[in-house]
Amino acid sequence: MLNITLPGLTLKNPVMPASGCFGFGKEFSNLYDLNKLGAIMIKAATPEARFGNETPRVAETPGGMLNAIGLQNPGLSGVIQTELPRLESFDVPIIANVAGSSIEDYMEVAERISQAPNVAALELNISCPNVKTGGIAFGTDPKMAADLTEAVKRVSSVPVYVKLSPNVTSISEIAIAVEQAGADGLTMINTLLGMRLDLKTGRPVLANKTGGLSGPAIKPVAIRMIHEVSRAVSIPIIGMGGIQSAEDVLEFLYAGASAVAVGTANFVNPFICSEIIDELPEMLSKYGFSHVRECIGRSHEDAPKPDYHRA
Amino acid sequence: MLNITLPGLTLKNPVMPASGCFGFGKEFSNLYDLNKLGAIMIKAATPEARFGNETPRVAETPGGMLNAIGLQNPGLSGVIQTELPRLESFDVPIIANVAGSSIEDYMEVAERISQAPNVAALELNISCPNVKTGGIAFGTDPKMAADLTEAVKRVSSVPVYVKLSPNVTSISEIAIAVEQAGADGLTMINTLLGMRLDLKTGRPVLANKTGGLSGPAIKPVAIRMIHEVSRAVSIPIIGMGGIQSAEDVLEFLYAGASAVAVGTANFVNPFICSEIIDELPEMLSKYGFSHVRECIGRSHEDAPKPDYHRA
Amino acid sequence: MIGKEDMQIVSHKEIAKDIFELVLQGELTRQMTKPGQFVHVKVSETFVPLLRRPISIARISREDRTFTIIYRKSGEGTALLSSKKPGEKADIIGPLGNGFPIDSSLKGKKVLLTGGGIGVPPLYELSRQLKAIGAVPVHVLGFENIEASFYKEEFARLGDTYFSTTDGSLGVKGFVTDAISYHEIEFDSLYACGPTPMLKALETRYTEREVYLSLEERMGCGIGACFACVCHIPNDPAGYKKVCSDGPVFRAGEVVLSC
Amino acid sequence: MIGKEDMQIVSHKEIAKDIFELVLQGELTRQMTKPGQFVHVKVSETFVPLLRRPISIARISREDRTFTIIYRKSGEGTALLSSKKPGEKADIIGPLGNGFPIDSSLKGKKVLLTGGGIGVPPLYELSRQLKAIGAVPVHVLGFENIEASFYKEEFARLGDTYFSTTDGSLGVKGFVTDAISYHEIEFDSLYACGPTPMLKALETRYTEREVYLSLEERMGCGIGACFACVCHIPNDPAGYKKVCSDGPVFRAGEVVLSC
Ligand SMILES: Cc1cc2nc3c(=O)[nH]c(=O)nc-3n(C[C@H](O)[C@H](O)[C@H](O)COP(=O)(O)OP(=O)(O)OC[C@H]3O[C@@H](n4cnc5c(N)ncnc54)[C@H](O)[C@@H]3O)c2cc1C
Ligand SMILES: Cc1cc2nc3c(=O)[nH]c(=O)nc-3n(C[C@H](O)[C@H](O)[C@H](O)COP(=O)(O)OP(=O)(O)OC[C@H]3O[C@@H](n4cnc5c(N)ncnc54)[C@H](O)[C@@H]3O)c2cc1C
Ligand SMILES: Cc1cc2nc3c(=O)[nH]c(=O)nc-3n(C[C@H](O)[C@H](O)[C@H](O)COP(=O)(O)O)c2cc1C
Ligand SMILES: Cc1cc2nc3c(=O)[nH]c(=O)nc-3n(C[C@H](O)[C@H](O)[C@H](O)COP(=O)(O)O)c2cc1C
Ligand code: FES
Ligand code: FES
Repeated sequence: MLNITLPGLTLKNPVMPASGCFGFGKEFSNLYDLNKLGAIMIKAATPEARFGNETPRVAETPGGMLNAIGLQNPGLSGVIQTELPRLESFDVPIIANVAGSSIEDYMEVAERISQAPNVAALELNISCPNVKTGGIAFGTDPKMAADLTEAVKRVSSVPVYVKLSPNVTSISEIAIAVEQAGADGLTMINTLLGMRLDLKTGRPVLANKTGGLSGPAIKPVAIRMIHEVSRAVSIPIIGMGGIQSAEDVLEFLYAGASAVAVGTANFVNPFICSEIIDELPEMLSKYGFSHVRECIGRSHEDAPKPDYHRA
Repeated sequence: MLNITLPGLTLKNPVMPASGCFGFGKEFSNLYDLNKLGAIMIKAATPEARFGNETPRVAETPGGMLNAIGLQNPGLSGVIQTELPRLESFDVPIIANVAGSSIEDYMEVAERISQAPNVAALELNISCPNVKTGGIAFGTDPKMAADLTEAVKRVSSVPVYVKLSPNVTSISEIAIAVEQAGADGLTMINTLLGMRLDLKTGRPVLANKTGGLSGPAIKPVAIRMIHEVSRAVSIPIIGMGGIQSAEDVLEFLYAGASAVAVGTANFVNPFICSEIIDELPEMLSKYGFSHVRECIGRSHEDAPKPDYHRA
Repeated sequence: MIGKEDMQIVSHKEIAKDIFELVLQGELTRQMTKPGQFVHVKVSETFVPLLRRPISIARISREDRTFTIIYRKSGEGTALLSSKKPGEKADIIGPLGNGFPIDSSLKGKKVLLTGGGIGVPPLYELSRQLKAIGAVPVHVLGFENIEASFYKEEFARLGDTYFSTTDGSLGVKGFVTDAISYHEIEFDSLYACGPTPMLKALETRYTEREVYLSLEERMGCGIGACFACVCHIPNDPAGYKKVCSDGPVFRAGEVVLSC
Repeated sequence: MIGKEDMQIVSHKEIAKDIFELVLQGELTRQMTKPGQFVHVKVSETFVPLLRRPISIARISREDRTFTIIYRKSGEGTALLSSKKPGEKADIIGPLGNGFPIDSSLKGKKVLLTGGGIGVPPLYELSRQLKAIGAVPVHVLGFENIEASFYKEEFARLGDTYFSTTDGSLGVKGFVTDAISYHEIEFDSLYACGPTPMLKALETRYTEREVYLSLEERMGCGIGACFACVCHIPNDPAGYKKVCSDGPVFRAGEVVLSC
């Protein structure tokens, strides 16, 4: 009652860890059997290895947290040679998060990483708020987002999902632009731009000054954006933003997501994805569903369901 | 050590209730002496009386709440004839929140209400997410925001503050546009657009479907926007978004606000403004300040302080 | 006068399935007068959940400065509240709203008090006060089932008391209206509190009598400032009443019952 | 193996000004071996505050499946933790990180354990284990003042123990380095935990000896997944170590001490 099929992805269940919140799976593989997961969204890869921003990189906020990791990663070669092979022992589709400072960067990473045997789809990170170049810049301009999507689609061997930024006036506008540019799906939302100041020094707590806000605090923003975008486009959405429980998963599916990703909650409870997957069947029954598919988009009374939902 | 002077406003202290979270003061006048307040931002007035949206109009979210009141108010005449006179017995400047569906609406309200004897400034509400026409539409387009500001400035007898929406790609762009159009100050932030779904019905909890997210959850977003905008413009900012304590006030001042407004917290603790004002002097001393002015903009090490701060 | 106080929890117990009786002590009790008023309870020390919870005052004891609330543990907030222990404090705002009207004209009159589920608690103080001024309270109380019923003897001590339950496990099977018909209860005026469909049924049925209804609506502030809890009034599109400060008790017909 | 468990609070008391000793019981204790490891503590049942708090393991007692943490009540999280009572549960993840290296080569060697403030707790289990293998622990403990000092006798029972305080109210006035100089302490290797400036001073001073330092950094996950807690390593711009999973204990020079 949990399986979902999306472009490039045959998911045992609709729950996967969100990019940047699960590393490359290594640490969690010591805690539970990763075969349980619907998929794994691995940490962003850039062409070159990056240290990222200076510390402090995280700060707590009411019901949420700020992070400014800054795309620290071992670089494309490191990911392909070390991280991805380690995940081959699991029967779980990998969604590779692709980042960079220029269209060429994205194309380079997308072309090579999409050829890795266990990479089933790409997630174009055009919404990272924590880097000076690239990242969010691509995600806030429909034209740039579309151009990038098109360029990456040309070189990718697997379906391409575009990760949308919530820091925009009209998220539907960006969603439509990337759909038209050939995106196979959307993932949303990335973090909201935020800041916290230290009362003693007066200065920002994060070395990077601003950071990305995630966690329960942003859930209502995510729900409304997914609700809106799922009406505006007909490609599927993987939803995220503050998910902490099986009930939250249900709310995201109702809003119009076809699957979900769990981010920050992995830090609070490293077993959370596994626990949510265990709880899903009973919770679905409790609310009268015999399959997760039935929940998708239920908040839109009159919305025609996109094709892949009818399958 | 608490007084602050801003265009049109001589404030005993930098703390005032935010619009829509204090009605027209009547209920609170039974609880404590309103003369304590720095100012009062009254509920939005539109030309005609409005019922607003259907109920449910509020829903809780993690660390925040959604509201979709929909600008319920007794109309311009009602406000001028009944509500404002009742506030005349207090020695507190009133900031009148001006709303409408068209430029003409705003101009009509602004012109008449700015002539009320106790109205010291206007707050142009171009950011209400809960009405179908007007409201947020004016707040997400720099050109429309500027035109509206200019039109209102022409007819207003008092300084005009423009209330900015956080639901935009670049809040500085809007801020700069309204500054150039003659705004005397900014108030920010209004609520973030959000949604909550009912697990049993699958439908939105709010009758209006979407609502405005306020409360502690949005504080980091408010801080980063004020931090950014206070560098981009040289008119003063009245900051708001999740303030619950004297410490929060300090954080907003550090970010670059010259005064603050407390919204949602009035619902949780109707005495909150009074309590915060009582706590301010000791808290300022604790952090080594002898006047609130010294806190303003401290998060910007190298930022030249705007003129009015030097006064 | 509305006040805010960290009140002492004197006792706190589960008196029926998921139904808790909480007795609080403090100065605020002195302000409590009319039955049907409510308090706004902060259920946690943090801002999760953020808002207070409105709960009716079920009994006022001015002598020992205590008052009682009775609530059903349903969602997150009431679950948190139910974990509080005697000796701890609870942050209370109150008394809020306007209660049921009571005056000497009711002396000797037969007053029917009808409540459904968690609408029952405020009727208890109401009945006590009615009895005190010489009115004759009669109670018809509706519950889900016998396990969820409470204060049966307490009400019986104040006047005739009848029951209805959805499953027939106590009293008449059906709604309070069924119990009123079944027992052919006569009365001069009617005071009711409970789910809106119940209030609506009563309003439609007893148009000839004096009927007062206590409403529920989702609240923000509880004091009349946020406009979360408004109801329409008949024949005036922009007109409204606020359940928290104009109500929660309204004369039948005063507000449109759909909210 | 890292595990997660709702552990039983066996005892919880304030042992110095704002310093709490918390003893927890449960299966997780069986996984705890090396001194210098830490646990990640959930301080509230809600998501405020959201993140866990890293606290060092101060004593492991495998016989009765208990372990002890000692923490200073400083911010919101530790304040909430301090209100938990014996009999209640605490949600713990652990053991985390790599502790201080201990092996038989230390037998008969003089090992100086130096801690500042809340860097002192992990040294207690470390000292116990060193003594158990026949090493000779010597302690130099720095505190703000005598009121904030703790476990003085406990350490003294394990070996020579010296103190420094900022105000001179206990031991040498100044820092731990002042106390080491004043007492002319000789040692073969040095294990330290405390504020970064202290660690830096020790690292600079004792370049000839074997020195291990336990670092603190703000954490997200505590298990190596979020990259919140990274430090630079010398001579490799993109290189890094994670304090939570590669540390918190590093050999002097292994990481750049500015984080
Ligand atoms: C004037 C008034 C008097 C009341 N008296 C009582 C009483 O004596 N005993 C009792 O058990 N209950 C009473 N209620 C209902 C009680 O307020 C709700 O059951 C309670 O708020 C539910 O909170 P929760 O956190 O458990 O539920 P949640 O579902 O987690 O609450 C979510 C939000 O919805 C609101 N909400 C949920 N249910 C209701 C409801 N039925 N009415 C209004 N708001 C609701 C909550 O206040 C909260 O803001 C009264 C309500 C009102 C308006
Ligand atoms: C490996 C390790 C071991 C530790 N062992 C101990 C111990 O045994 N005893 C003890 O009292 N303290 C110890 N600390 C420090 C302890 O984690 C902080 O004092 C605590 O997190 C403060 O939380 P708070 O909610 O009281 O403060 P807040 O200021 O409210 O915390 C806000 C945020 O900052 C983080 N933070 C604040 N101070 C520190 C700090 N010094 N180091 C890391 N993060 C911090 C918190 O975890 C939280 O995320 C250790 C820290 C680390 C990294
Ligand atoms: C510490 C941290 C690191 C993140 N790194 C990435 C990243 O590398 N790429 C990316 O697309 N999103 C990244 N994100 C965003 C998350 O994938 C997710 O979109 C966001 O956190 C909202 O979900 P949540 O509230 O469940 O955490 C990161 C989030 C956090 C908290
Ligand atoms: C119930 C409610 C009603 C509001 N009504 C108005 C309004 O009429 N005009 C306006 O400009 N802002 C209105 N706001 C926005 C607040 O003034 C404030 O900008 C926002 O809530 C953020 O501050 P807070 O987090 O302290 O509540 C309203 C907010 C709430 C919660
Ligand atoms: S609850 Fe705020 S006006 Fe009634
Ligand atoms: S705290 Fe997450 S990697 Fe160290």
